[in-house]
Amino acid sequence: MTAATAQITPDVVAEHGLSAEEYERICAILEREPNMTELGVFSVMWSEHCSYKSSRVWLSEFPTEGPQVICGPGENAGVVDIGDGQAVIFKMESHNHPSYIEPYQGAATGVGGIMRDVFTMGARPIALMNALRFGAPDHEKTRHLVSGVVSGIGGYGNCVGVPTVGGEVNFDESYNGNILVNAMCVGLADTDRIFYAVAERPGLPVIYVGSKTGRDGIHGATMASAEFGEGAEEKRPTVQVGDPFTEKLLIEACLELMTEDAIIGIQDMGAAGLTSSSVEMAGKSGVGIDLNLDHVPCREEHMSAYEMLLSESQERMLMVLKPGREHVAQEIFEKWGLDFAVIGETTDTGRLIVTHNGRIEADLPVGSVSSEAPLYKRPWTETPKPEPLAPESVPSPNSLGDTLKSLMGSPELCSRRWVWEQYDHMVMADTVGRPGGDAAVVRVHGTQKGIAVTTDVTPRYVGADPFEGGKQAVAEAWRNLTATGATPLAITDCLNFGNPERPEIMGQFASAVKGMSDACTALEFPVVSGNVSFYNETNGAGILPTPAVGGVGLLKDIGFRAGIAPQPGMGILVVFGVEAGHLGQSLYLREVLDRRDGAPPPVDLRAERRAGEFIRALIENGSISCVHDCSDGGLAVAAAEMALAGNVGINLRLGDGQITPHALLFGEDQGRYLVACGNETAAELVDASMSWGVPARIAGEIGGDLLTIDGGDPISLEELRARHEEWLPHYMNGD
Amino acid sequence: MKSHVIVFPGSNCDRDVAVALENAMGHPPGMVWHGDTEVPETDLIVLPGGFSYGDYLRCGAIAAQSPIMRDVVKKANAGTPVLGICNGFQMLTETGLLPGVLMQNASLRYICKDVHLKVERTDTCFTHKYSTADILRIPIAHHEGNYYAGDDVLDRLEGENRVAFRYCSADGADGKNLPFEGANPNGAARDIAGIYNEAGTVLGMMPHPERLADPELGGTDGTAMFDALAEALQ
Amino acid sequence: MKARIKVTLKNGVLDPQGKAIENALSALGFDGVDDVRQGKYLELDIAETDEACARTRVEEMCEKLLANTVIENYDIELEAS
Amino acid sequence: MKARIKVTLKNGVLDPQGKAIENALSALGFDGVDDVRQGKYLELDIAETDEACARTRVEEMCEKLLANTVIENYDIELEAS
Ligand SMILES: Nc1ncnc2c1ncn2[C@@H]1O[C@H](COP(=O)(O)OP(=O)(O)O)[C@@H](O)[C@H]1O
Ligand SMILES: [Mg+2]
Repeated sequence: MTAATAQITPDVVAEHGLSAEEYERICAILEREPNMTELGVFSVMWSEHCSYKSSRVWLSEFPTEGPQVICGPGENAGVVDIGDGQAVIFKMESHNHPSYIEPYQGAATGVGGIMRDVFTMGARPIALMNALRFGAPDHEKTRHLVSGVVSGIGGYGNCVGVPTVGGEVNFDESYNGNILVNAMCVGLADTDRIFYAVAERPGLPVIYVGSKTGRDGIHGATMASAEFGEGAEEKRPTVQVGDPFTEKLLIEACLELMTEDAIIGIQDMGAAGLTSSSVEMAGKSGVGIDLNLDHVPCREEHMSAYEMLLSESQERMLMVLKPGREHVAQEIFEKWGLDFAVIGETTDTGRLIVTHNGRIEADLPVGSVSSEAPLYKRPWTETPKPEPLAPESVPSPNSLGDTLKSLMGSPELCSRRWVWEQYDHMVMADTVGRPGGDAAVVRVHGTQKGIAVTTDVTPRYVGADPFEGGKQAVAEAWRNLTATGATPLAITDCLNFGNPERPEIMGQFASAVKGMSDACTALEFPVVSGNVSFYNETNGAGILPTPAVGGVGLLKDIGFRAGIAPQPGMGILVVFGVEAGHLGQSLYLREVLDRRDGAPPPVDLRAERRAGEFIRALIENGSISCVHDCSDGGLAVAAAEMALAGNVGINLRLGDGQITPHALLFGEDQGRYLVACGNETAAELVDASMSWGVPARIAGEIGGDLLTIDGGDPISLEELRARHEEWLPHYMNGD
Repeated sequence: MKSHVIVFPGSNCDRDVAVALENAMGHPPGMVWHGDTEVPETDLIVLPGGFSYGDYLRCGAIAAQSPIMRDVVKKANAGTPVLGICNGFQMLTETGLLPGVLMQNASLRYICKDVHLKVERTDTCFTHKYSTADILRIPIAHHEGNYYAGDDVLDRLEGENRVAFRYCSADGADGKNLPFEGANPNGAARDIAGIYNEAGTVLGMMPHPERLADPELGGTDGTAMFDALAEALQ
Repeated sequence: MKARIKVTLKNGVLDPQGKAIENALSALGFDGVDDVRQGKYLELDIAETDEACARTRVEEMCEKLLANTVIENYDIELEAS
Repeated sequence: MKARIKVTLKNGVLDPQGKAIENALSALGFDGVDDVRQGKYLELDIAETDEACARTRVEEMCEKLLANTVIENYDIELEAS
């Protein structure tokens, strides 16, 4: 029995992740039952992952346009103008489930996949980021997962030679059974040489390049291959293994070919490999496509059409070439030692026709497969709004200094050095802002321009209030870029949520998207690409809603930028922005009092924008060069991070007593920046801030080698550094 | 001065070192593809960092067998200066131009960070612009940088003054027994970060001088090496 | 006892290392070489003297640490030392 | 023929990986484990049918590429396939 003739029972349909109604719809479209191969094609194309069937109605709310946007969502990655005929191309994507199953390879192939999305559009990757969420530190699997994921990300990115310049790491028990591994890639291209996933017109050759196809990652389909495969082969593992060396060659070969006049359209083979790449390219251009699987380079014997179409083998691309230019491409790919094969042709039939061993294995209408997936407006219920916490109602600690030390040494706030030192963050010799600051900065090679990159979201805020949390994620990304002096350009996102068939989860999703959209609109910070990952839940317990935001900004001149380390001569610390002592959902509450209540800090988008534009103007005109935003842990943690970065003491002032000290120090009010500067500058800045409508206060003095809080509670920098640096390495060593 | 950088599939610091060379020499080096059989006439050959052939099997092992390396070995033995950085150092040991091997870091982790180095010798074309009192800050980025050789070999290297750089702490103290991570980042024998051949014309080193040879990148301690080469070899 | 453990990739799992070695061998002029697969080889001494007990222990070590059983198989040989 | 090659570190050569595995095993509660050494295991098919010829070929491969004979030993097993 072969895949094509196997009986399609309701069980088989369900195992392909399709509902009975969806199956009926397929039969209606085809006016017959599909064969097994065709069912496989529908199952992947109509999967949540490829079709966005539960999220699309909401995603359409995102603002996606702006004068800087060259190409918004819908292509492999978003494209944004950075002047001088150059563009940045970027995207973030999840690899959550594979990373839980096999952390090293799952994370590694996540990095590989996101890079392909970027270079397929003609960009050379110049920076990688990773946003990671793990379960509670004391959960039995956490350490192993952290270790595997971090070495997998490093193993891939380091080998390819693209610097991994930043990211995020959080620990929360809601991720115990569903870790999140979100990888982001930023690439650089010339605006006149950007490539899209189009097939254009009939009569063009369809080319396969890269690695050979194996039986990797044929998911729901393993059952099918076990039952219907040839002979008695052992059940295959479905884990995809990455080959970064081949990826490196693939990048060089693709970019080399892109300088020739040969490519009409190009698309990486990501999820659902050959199927989605061919169907999407043809679908976009309204053409048909004939594929002859006999020509597909295979790594294993006796692969069925089903397996070849659904394989997720890595490091492969599909291209549509100008007729007659095949030899140019072939020469380049052979020089780089990569497979090259003409596997088909675009047609005017509007159908995807797949032949294998002389038999037609699939004959499907491209348009229906690619764009007639069902669209669901799933029922949703709004998360009840939590009550704000009055600062006075929150107990104060015995010692402010000890509290600061313990926060700085907590899993959420301790140094991530153990992580980023495993990533080559300097290769390409353009990393001017290394990990450890607010946003990383990479120079645009050969110029004075810089690209700032950050990833942000505070899941505990989103969990408490998805709307405010969504806003906050975007605002924090905008703020982190601004703190380096960059002008925020646009974002990509990775929306990680639980099961969308549950109304509470759909409610979180809808509200978070709305909150993000509001912030994007107010900050003129559009969404140009992104990714949705649903079903991050185990036994009915979903993760904290985690809409990760990847922000990208532009520095016109890296000579005018800010870092977080105070330099000699900077004696004063000034805080800009509104101080209210908001402790709801703060880390003070969670780490010190073991409470998770209250409303998250609200984001006043107008105030946010005013403060940010003020700070940016000061960096751009050279008035200031040391800035750190206040986020997790509040003012005191931000100041402590600056003290450690500059290896210099700080005395923090408690202000006029309007706000109780622990709320002032650890409250997580949004829209604030700490600036270190000289005495005279400080006075000028405080004056200037009034006319901008940005509150300012002298927050402390810089000098010596102690961190003190209003003269009391001295903490030696050495002790603070030890607390801050030790937790993660000790935890990972099992100490 | 003419210099050439050999590019292997998987090299990824070839551009970085070419930029540093160009800044020092005023003109770019030639780039030579691994499949070629001859390096054009040259005053300096650079084997760049990266993951040649994916670093599969052993770092640098497959590159060491590539056609171009036969000519590199020939020219090196005839006195042409060769600089191998990181993966390039690994290739130099694999070809036998330098003794010993680079094993996995003692932590078994990849490490990318700035380290401090003592300059052991300043009479070579690579280091004549440094002083032995200098403590350099230069980044490393490797998984296999743990220099190993038998005691006899190590004794000979030291006896012949062939250690080029040693890991040390910021104040110059030796690499062992420091609190926190220690200044020796990878477990290298006798804190060795780089070594010469007998003639002092072939240098292999794990740290990347090309990565801190530009004030915008946060340091310039690597610049003097490229300036030294430009001056010595013109 | 002495334990000798071979850890190999499961069938069908991509082996980039093996592929690279195969290419390198052929570039060196070794023809007719095929299907190169790279794995790990481990040797260790274990205090156990009973073979059955030793095997159980070593299997446990493989499951827990030495092999990544999602993608790798292992094979144990024991020898009294 | 099928060749199975074990590449092991020579006696006396430092083995950071073996050491780390030993520590990890003891951290996992496996006592009495000693002298852990990690090497490589390679399998390949070779077109040769004569065993002696095949051995010579594979030895040559080991000398040239598969092992770093400064620090490694190799051991070859052949089997008709
Ligand atoms: N997974 C990671 N990979 C690389 N760098 C990381 C990672 N996680 C955190 N970092 C870096 O650590 C620093 C602190 O992170 P975080 O506290 O999340 O910054 P912020 O609060 O400014 O967003 C940043 O420079 C960030 O890029
Ligand atoms: Mg920040």
